[in-house]
This record gives sequence, structure tokens and C-alpha cells, in this order.
Amino acid sequence: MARAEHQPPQGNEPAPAEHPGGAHPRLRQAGGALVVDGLHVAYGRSVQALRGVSITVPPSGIVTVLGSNGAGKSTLLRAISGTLFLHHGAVEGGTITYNGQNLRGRDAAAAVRAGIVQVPEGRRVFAGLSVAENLQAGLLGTGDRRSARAKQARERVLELFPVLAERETQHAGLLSGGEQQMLAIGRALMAGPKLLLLDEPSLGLAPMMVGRIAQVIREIAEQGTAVLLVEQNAAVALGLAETAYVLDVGEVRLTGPAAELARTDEVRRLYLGDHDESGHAGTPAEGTPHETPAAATSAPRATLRRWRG
Amino acid sequence: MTKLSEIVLNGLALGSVYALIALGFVVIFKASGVMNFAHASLLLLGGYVIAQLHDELGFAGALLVGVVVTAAGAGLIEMLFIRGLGKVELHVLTILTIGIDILLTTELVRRIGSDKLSLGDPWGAKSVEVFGANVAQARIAAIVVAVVLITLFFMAFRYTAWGLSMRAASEDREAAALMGVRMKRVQLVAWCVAGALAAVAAVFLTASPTPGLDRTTGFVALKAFPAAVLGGMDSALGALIGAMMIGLTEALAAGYQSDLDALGGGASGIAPYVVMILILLWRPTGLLGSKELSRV
Amino acid sequence: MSEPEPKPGAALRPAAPGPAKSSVLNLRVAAAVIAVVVMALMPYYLTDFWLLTGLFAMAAALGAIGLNILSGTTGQLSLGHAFFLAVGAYGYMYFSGDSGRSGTHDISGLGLPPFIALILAVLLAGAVGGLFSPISGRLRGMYLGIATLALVFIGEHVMINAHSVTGGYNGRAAEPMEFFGFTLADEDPYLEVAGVEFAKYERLWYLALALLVIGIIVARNLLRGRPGRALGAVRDSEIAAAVMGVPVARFRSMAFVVSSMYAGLAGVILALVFGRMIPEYFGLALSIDYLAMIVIGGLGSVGGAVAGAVFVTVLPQLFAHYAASLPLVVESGGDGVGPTEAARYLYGAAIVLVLLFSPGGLAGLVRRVRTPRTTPRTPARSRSAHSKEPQGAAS
Amino acid sequence: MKPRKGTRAAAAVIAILALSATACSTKEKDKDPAPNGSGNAGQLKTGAGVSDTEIKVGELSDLSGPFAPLGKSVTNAEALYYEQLNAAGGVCNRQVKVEVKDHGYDPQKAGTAYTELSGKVVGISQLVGSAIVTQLKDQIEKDGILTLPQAWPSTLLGKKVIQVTATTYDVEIINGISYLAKNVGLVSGDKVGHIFSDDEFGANSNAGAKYAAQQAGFSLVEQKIKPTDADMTAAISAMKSAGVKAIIVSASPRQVGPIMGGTETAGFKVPVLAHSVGFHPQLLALVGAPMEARLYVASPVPSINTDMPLLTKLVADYKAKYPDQPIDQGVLSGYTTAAMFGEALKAACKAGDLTPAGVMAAHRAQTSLDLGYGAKLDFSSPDKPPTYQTYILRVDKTVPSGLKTVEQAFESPGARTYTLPKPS
Repeated sequence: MARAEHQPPQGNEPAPAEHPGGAHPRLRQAGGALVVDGLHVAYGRSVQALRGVSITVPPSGIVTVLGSNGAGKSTLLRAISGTLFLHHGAVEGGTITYNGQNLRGRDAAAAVRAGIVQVPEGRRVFAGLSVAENLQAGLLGTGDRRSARAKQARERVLELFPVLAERETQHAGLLSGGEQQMLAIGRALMAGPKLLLLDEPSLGLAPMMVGRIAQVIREIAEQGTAVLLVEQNAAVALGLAETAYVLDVGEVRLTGPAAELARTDEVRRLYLGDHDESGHAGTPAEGTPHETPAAATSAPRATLRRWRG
Repeated sequence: MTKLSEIVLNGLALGSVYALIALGFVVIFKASGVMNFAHASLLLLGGYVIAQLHDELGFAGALLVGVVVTAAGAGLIEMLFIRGLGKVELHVLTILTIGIDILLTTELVRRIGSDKLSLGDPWGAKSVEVFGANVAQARIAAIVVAVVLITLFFMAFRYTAWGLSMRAASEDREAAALMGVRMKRVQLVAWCVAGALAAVAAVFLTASPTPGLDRTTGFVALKAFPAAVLGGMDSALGALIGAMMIGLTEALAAGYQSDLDALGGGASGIAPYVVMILILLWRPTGLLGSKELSRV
Repeated sequence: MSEPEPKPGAALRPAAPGPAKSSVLNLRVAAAVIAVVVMALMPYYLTDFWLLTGLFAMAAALGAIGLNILSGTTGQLSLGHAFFLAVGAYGYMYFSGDSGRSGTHDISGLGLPPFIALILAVLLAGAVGGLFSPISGRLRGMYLGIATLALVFIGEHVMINAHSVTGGYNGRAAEPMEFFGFTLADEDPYLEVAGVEFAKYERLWYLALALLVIGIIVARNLLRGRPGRALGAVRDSEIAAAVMGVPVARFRSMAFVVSSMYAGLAGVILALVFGRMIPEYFGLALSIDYLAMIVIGGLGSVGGAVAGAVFVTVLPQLFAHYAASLPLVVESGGDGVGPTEAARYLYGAAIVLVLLFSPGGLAGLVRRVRTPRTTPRTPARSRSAHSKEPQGAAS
Repeated sequence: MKPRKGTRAAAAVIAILALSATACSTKEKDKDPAPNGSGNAGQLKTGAGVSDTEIKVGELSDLSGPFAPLGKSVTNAEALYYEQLNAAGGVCNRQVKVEVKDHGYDPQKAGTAYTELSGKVVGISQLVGSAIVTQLKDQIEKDGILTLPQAWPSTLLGKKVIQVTATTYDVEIINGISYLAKNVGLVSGDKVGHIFSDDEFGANSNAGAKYAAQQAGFSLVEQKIKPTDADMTAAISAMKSAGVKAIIVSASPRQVGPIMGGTETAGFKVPVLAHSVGFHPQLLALVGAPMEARLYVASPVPSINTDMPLLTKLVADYKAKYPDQPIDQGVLSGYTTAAMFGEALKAACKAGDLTPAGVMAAHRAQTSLDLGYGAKLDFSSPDKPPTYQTYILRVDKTVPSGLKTVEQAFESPGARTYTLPKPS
């Protein structure tokens, strides 16, 4: 597996045309739906959050992006979903295309219209609105709230999450953490996305609930919606995804089929060995190595230090 | 008893007008996070346009144009000044609206000069008897129109895509953006709605038995500040309750002034502020305002 | 005036910032001394009109520094600054004045020596600011802003009704300042220096200048020291500040007290300059003027506050004075844009333009010119307009 | 490079300083233009503001603030008077030149504007706004320049330099109440309402109303309003439930209008007495009918549309000079005030002393000045208004000012028995 070279901050110069590191074009499938190529993102003038990141999400299936806190995972999602500006961030180089349509520099509404919907980290349901209104809000980007398609989407969501049907009139803020996560995913599904972006769906959930959510993600993918899953909980993510990328300090460090990646020493040591990981006790996804010598994680690597960004 | 019912009715009418203004404050605050000090000049703008046009277009036509112009003016302020600033300190946006208010007010005052303009409203000095009290028709009209508009407003807020977008966005801007809500459009509409409400308020502020529109008419918007704040700045229902409280307090303090001599007389002008301070001491974010979520 | 090429010897100089810093510091001190000297010479050249304008500007500068500590540094929006100016002004009049009649009413006073009255008035303003802490401690953001708005209106009502202290609508006369028999008035004793008569305004000029210099130094030391950092931390995030061990509530109310004391001092100077204060002066417009000063000057900067005060105070005077020779401006009373309107337009436009194009105000502009683009202006200083938005830049 | 920059800046500052030193060294001369300039023309003594060809008169007006309507009419009318005075040869062979400063009713601006006039004018023939007069009066007294304010509270009495130009508000309301008592049939024991604004004007008027009510045996129902209020319904409700037989209003047109409209709406059609400063012709369009029926205006001058030679000529001349400007009572007030100042200048010229002190002395020596509108003015006592007389005007939609005189100058018995507030 290739390892990206550390690159100095690019400043305002356009990003180099070639791939700065290890994202291998050979992994790109023909007709790949979402293509992020050589993406550079900065916050303010000096803080480089992404340096030449390239990933590809095929039209179906689950792709995961792993990385520690501050590796740039959320930044990647923000760049795709068009919410960078809300965080003072800007794309400084590279391209983002979906089905050949440019998404770089477009706003969140454009991404939604193109069929990409993100479930934000920490769920972020509209606490003061009822469950039903939250689901309605998921339709706001589509422009039609009363059509048959909207009704269908609603039925699909309630089928997926029966608990939401029971709680329809309740304020979303009163739901449990797991229920809120379901609502957040359900809300995103209302728009009928072709590609669902999930930002740390397992964060802060009880192990039981993590399993449920993982199950739901798999179901969504099986129904034909592509999923880009960003996770710190590598055990869960690698169990779900076909393809995985590892982000570190704003660069793609490792990439490959998830199962293959899960067997590499580096990933085992860095992402699967920590017994504190909440997901550890969770999903017994096949092919995921469980026992990694704890000693391997004892010396934190410099590259995994919390990186401000 | 006649006195009391007269005072209460007038207080409610006053409260209705304040409510129209205060709702504008709340909508703008929810959309852009700013307390809009330029509202005073928008109100004056609406009144001025109606006053200038009612001879030619008749009252209804002038009202329509006035509402549209004021809504457009508010929208223009949003597009030119507020939108581009993005994330800045709360004060900065607030003070920016003060700057805009100074510009717009100066121009309008220069045009109005010493004039007292009639808005050509159809009620004149006619009055009706309600519960044995004589109340100006314009006051009754103010209550009726305010009830209709506020009901429409709440329905729009509850059931339309814009209303849902507004509520979602004021709960969580980023999450709303991720749902594909076009924030710019939602904000623009919010400002326009607030502007339109201000223009309607201008009509009832200047209709008989008040003296017509003059250069100081916009000041009344200042009294809607306490209304919006004591109800909770991000709560439309709170604004409505606050406006009614302020209207009634003011009318009662003025009507029963002789019993309030200890306060030095003329206390009705400051009654709204006293009520507001007391309520804020009790509830620092107003009656129905949401607690600020603090994030580190 | 060409920029010197780096001399060969330059490379040999130690790279340590020590000497360079101190030379910059020396330079700053030198510039400040020159500024003070220039200001001290002004009474020899300025006519009464400009002296008076300058005195207003100096008083405004003190008030603006105070508001800047409150709103700029601590982030507490105050629309009630005029009220604290009034407390200072009437406090001084009450402490220094004698009981007697003014207009149709009896007024009372303590008849203290003026200098003592000045100190007491400043302390009184601070105490009143402290009394406001139950409110300032509980309210945030716009809620605080509108609550302070109430101070202006309620304050005006109290001033008009508290005849015996304020003299009612007519206000009351202020005793001239006096130091050991030397009065800061036109006479008593008559004074002439180098052929220029030193009358009331000339004498007050030096008092105001001295107070302003002290005020600037105190504010700078306050803001650069521990309290300043703590106040900044309170503005940026109260919780973070609390975690860092800053007693948030105490610092919030301390900022109010200090700010009110500055306002009180400004009020005393205004009372001395006017010789008589009427309650109408301390209206909402005055509060807004002060807000405009700190915004135009630059939030959080002492120098900016002074610059903003000068801008806001002097601009209308310039227009009024030179109305006749300005194009597009008709003389007062004519049809078209009069000097007062022109000044209002410029004033409003200045607020809007400064905020749109240089959110750091005049101080930010100067900083940018001085250090062009070397240090990026990080967004750390600007806070979310929406408290609910996430503050962190990345996960 | 930093130190270099700094030294350069310092050098520049010093250079500017040196330049300004040479440019501004005239300060001493500026302050005292012609000290005791002895007689150029005969034995005439001159001082500040008077040259061989010119007499400079100052005016401090409100042309951009709340009193701008009054300020504008007064300023125009004064300009008209001085133009006519100059056309007739001026005073002492000198042309009178007016310097107008606008203070916008801002005490701070008024303060600086005053410094631009003091020492450069022989007197101030217009000073709008009683708050402004109050703010400046100590200074004016010290400078000793005759000043004619456009405000009539009796609290301005008592200073030799400040000449209140007509009946004060309190005396005016005493006269007004006595007229009302006689003409609308109020009897002892009746309740009379007084709605007055919470400022000096209202308070002064209230003092007079209290006295008159007590003299006539009325009980006075008081209602204070804020000068900025526009909604009078609550005040009217209070009056109505108290059952007053008449309402006295001491407030601005902003409030007189709604009071007329509100009482009409409430079916509470009692007579209303207001001051002339509370009337504005534009109210006619809004509440013309009730004003025509029930409004009485107490005024120190007759209606400008009264058939008097002075007034008809004034209206014609004003119309010719300012065809677009409204003709209101401010025009008459401004013109007569300027005339008072003109008479003082003429008297001072005759006495051979055109210094500010001389003008003031000459002015105060006039005990029976007749400007041609009826009232005789006695300026000899600083503690008393020049006249105790009041005209009663009523609404007449057919004339430009909207007012007609219904009662010529009169003085009620209470006018002189009332003790004016003891001046400070």
C-alpha cells in the first residue's frame, strides 16, 4: 500500500494535476458515480485540512473513509455536500464530480438536487420539531412535499424504522440517541438520495444500537443507495464496506478493498486494536479481526496526533 | 367600566400593531440572527410610499404598492448588506443595521420634512361601540387585520415549505442546509415578510385617531423591541404575547396615570421597558425563547 | 523615501526579537509623546470652535474606550452607554453643587470640592454599573442589548423627574473644576500664556488631555494584562473561559463596572465643558453614537476607539463649518441636502462601509496596512452570528 | 525599516506643526475682533460684529431636527425682515448681515455653533428650542449678547441678555382659560382637563393652568404625556371618565391632532384650548372638522391672516420671496422677532453705541414698542415678559395659516396676580 508523502501547504496555488499520493486510479471502477480528485481544502488562510485527496464512490455499495479525530473526514464530507462555507472552509484545488456533474463550489442545495444527502455527525435532528416535521424537512430540498413519490419515501422510511411511526407527533429532542440517529438517517432518506453520506453514525451510541444502525446501513445499500460512510469505529466500518480509505492528516494514506485493508498490520494496529472503541463489542462482522495485540497501540504514532483543523 | 373596556380595547389594538412589528423582528432574527434596527426606517418607508400614492391609486392600491416596496426594500437590505457578511459578531450585524437605518431614515426624513402625511385610510374618525366603549374604527380594523395576518403568518410558518425551512434553519442551520434548504432564499423571504408586516403596521400607526405619518413615526418600532424580547426573540408566539402585554401595559399605565403619580407621571412611555426588565430577570431568554445552546 | 536594501551587516544582527521589539516599543513611545505634545500645543492655535470640538472628541474618546472594553473586548452589547454618561455628569453636579434654586425647583447638592466630586462621580458611575450586574450577569447577546436600551429610557424618565438632583428638564449648572484655588473657567484667575488668553476651554483642554492619556494607558494595561485576556476569553467562549478558571460572572460584571467608570468620566468632562447638562442630551442617539464610534474605530482596540470617537464627533462639525464651500451641499435651511443631512449620510455610510469592507474598523485598516498579509487574519476573532452553529472548523 | 518609517513620521508631524504654527498664529486677533473700536463714523462706539459697512447678527436655529418646521419659517421671515431693513438703508449706514447656524436640536452642536457666533456678532436674533436656550444661557449671559429665543417658558426670564419676546406659556394659558370660562360657559366646580407634555413647555404651562383653575374654582384633571407620544387614546379615556368640561392641551401638533381626532371618535366633544405652538395648518387635512368646531388657540400674536397693514404686507412679501413655503404663525413670529432686534439696533445707533452691550441697553430702554400688530411691548424688566396679552384664534380653513383672530389682545385679571416662577 502506498503511503502519501507529506506535502507542504499549497497556499493559494492551484492543486497539482496529478495525484499527490496514493489514491490509485486502478481502484476506480468504470462509471464510478462520485469522483473526488486531488481535493485541497483549507480553513482560513493557513489551515490545510485536505491535501490532494482522491476517492471514488461507485453507484452502489458502501465505501468507508476511516481516520482518527481531525484526519479530515468531516471536511471531505462537507466539501462534497457543499457546507464548507458554513465553517469558513474553501476548496482550493481539485475536483468533485457526481455522474460527471461538477459539484465543486456548489451549495448544499445543489448536492441534494443531484441526489447526494448527508447525515451530519452528531445526528443534528431538529429538536424542537416533531418527528413527522423532521421527516418533512427531509423533503425540503426536493421541492415536492405532497407528491406520490414523497409519500412513498415516507413509507419506506417508516418501514425501515418502525419506531419513528410510533413517535410521529413527539418532539425529536425527546427521542433517545439511537432513535435520533434513525430519525436523522430517515430524514435524509426522505429526499430519495442516490448517494447517502454518513458522518460517524455510531458515535456515542450504545453497542446494541450500533449493531442496529449497521444493519440499517446494509439494508439501505442493498436497496440500491450508495453509501459513503465516514467512521472512527473501523471495526464497524470495515465490516460493512467493500472499499475503504484511510485518511491521515488530510491525506489518503491507505486504500483498498475493506477486507484486505482490515488484515493489514497498520490498520489492525492503529484502528482495530483499541479496546476503548465503542464499536468493539458491537458488530461481529465477518472478516473483521477481533484480537489485535494491545501492545501494538501502546505507542501512539506521531501521524495520529490530534490535528487541529 | 367603560373606561376600562375602552383602555383594554385600545391596548389590544396597540398590541396588535406592535405584534406586526415584533413578528418582523422575530422572523429576521430567526433567519439571520440579527436584531434589525433598520425596521424603524422600513416602517417609515412603507408609510411614506402609501402616503405618496393614495391619491393616485386609492388606498388599496397604495397599500399594495407600499407593502411590495417595503418588502422589496427589506429584501434588498438582506441581499446587499446582510447576506455577504456571513459569520461575524452579533454586534457587528446589529450595528450594521443601525447604519442602514440612519441612511434610510435620513433620506426619508429629508423628504417628509415637516409634513404630516395622511395615508388615506378609509376609516377616518368614525367609531363603533363595543361593550359600551367608543372605539375608533381604525382600531378595530387594526385588531382584525392583525389577527388575520398573524393567523396567516402562523399557518405559513407551520405548513408551508418556507415555514418549515425557517423553523428547521433556526434550529440547526447546517442540518437544514444538508437537507437542501436554500438558505439564501429562506432568509430573503424572511426579510421580505418582515418588511411587508412593517408596512401594514405603518398604516395602523398613522390612521386616525393618530396624527398621520411624520418623521418620527418610525420610533414606534423601538417599542416593539421589548415586545419581541420579552416573548423570546426566536419565538413567534412569544412575540405575539409580548406585544399584547406591552400594548396593554402602556394603555393601562396611561389611562390610570393619576393613580400612578408616585412614578412621576408620564410613566406609560417607560412601562414597556420596566415590564421587559422584570420578565428578563425572571427568564433571561424571554417567556418562550429557547435557551442558548452553548458550545465550546 | 526608498526602502533601504538589507545591508550586508544586517545578516549579522542577532535574530532574537529582543532589540527589535524594544526599538519598536521606543518608537511607539516616541510617537505617543509627540502626539501628546502636539495635543498640548493645540490651544495656542485652535479657535474656540475647534477647541470645543476637540474637547467633545476627547470626552467621547474616553467614553468610547469604556464601551469598547464592554462591547468590543467582552462582547456584551450595550445600548445604554448614554445612561452611564448621565450618571457621571449628574453625579459630579450633585457632589460639587450647592443646594439652592434652579428654575422653578429646589435642587440639592453636597458642595464638595470639585476634584473630589469628579472622583466620586466616576466611582458612582462604576457602582451603578455594578448594580446592573444582576441583569448583565444573566442576559446574553441581544437580550442584554435590548435590556440596556431600557436603561436609556428609564434613565431619561428618572432624570426628568428627579428635580432635586438633576434640575429636571432644565438640568443644572456644573461647578467649574478647581485645583487649590485655580479655577478651570474664564476668570479666577485671569491667565495669559505667550500672548494667548487661557480661558475656560484652554484650561479644560489640559484637564481632558491628561485624563484621556491616563485613560488610554489604564485601558491598554488592563487589556494587555491578565484581565484583558480573561475578558477576551469570556467573549470567545464563556464555557471555555470557565474551564480555564476565569470567574466568568465576575469578569462580566467587572467589565460593566470599568466601562461605566469610563462613561462616567466622559460625562463629568462634558458637564464641565457644557457648564450645564440637560437630560435630553443623554438619549438613545448618544448611545448609538458611541456604538458607532467603537465599530468605526475597531472593536476591541483602544486606539480604534479614540479614532472612532474623533471621527464621529468631528465629522458633523466639519460639515457644518465648511458647508458653504462643499459641493452638493446646500446651506442649512435651503432645499436639498443640508450639511446636517450630509453628515448623517456620511455617518451612516461610514458605519455600513467599514463593517462591510473592514470589519476590524479603522484599527484593522491600519493593522493591515502596517503588516500586509504576513499574518493571516484567522477567523478566530469572529464569532458565529448563530450561536447554534458549530464553532470548530473541522471534526 | 521600521525605525526609519517612524522617524519619518515624526519628522512629518513636526513639519506640519511648524507649518501650522505660522498659519494659525492669528488666534488672539480672532478672539476679539475690534476691541472698543472707537468712532469711525462720528462718535459711534462699535464692538464685536460691527464693521464700517456691516452689522453681523447671529441666528441659531433648528433646520434639521424636530423643530425644523418652526426654524425654517422663522429663519425665512427674519431674512425677509433684514432684507427690507437693508433695502431701506440698513442701520447706521451699515448693512445687516445674518449668520445662521443650524443646531438640529442637539445641545452639543448648539454649543459649538454658539462659539462660532459669540464674539463675532452683535446679538442673536433667533434661538430655537427652550432646551438649547437653557443649555446656553449661562454662557450667553457671560458674553453679554442680546438674544431673542423662539421659546416662551417663564423659566427663561430673569436674564438681562435673554429677551423672551412675548407672553409666557403660563400667562398665556391663564388668559386662555379665562376666555374659555367666559365663552364656553364653565362654572366654578367644573372639572377641566390638562394634557401636557413632559417637558419644560408643558410644565410651565401647567403652572399657569393650576393657578387659573384655582382662581376660577375649577378642579384640574392632569394628564402627562411624553413629547414623543402619538397615541392619545388612553389620555382621552382618562379625561372622559373624569368628566371634564374642557381640555387644555400643552403639547405639539403631533399630539393636538390625535387629541382632536380621538375626542371626536370617542364622542367626547368638549372644547379644547391649545397654544399656538401646538397648531400646524397641516392638521386641517387630518382633523379639520373637529378643530373647526372645538379648538381655541391662545397666541401671543394675532393670526397672520388678520386684516392689518403690517400683516397683509408681510403675507404678500413673504409669498413673493418664498412662493413654495407655507405661511404659518412661525412666519409672523420670526418677522416680529427680527423687527424687535432691528428696533434695538436702530435705538443703539441713535444712542451712538453699537457694541453688544450698547444694543442690549438700547433694547432694554424701550418700554412701549409697537411693531404694528397691536400689543405694546415693554422690555425694561428682565423678570417680566414684554406683554401679558393674549389673542384667541380659531380655525378658519379659508386662510393660508388656517387661523383667524376671534379675540384681540387682552389681559385677564389673573395674568398679573400670578407669580411668575422665581428665576434662578
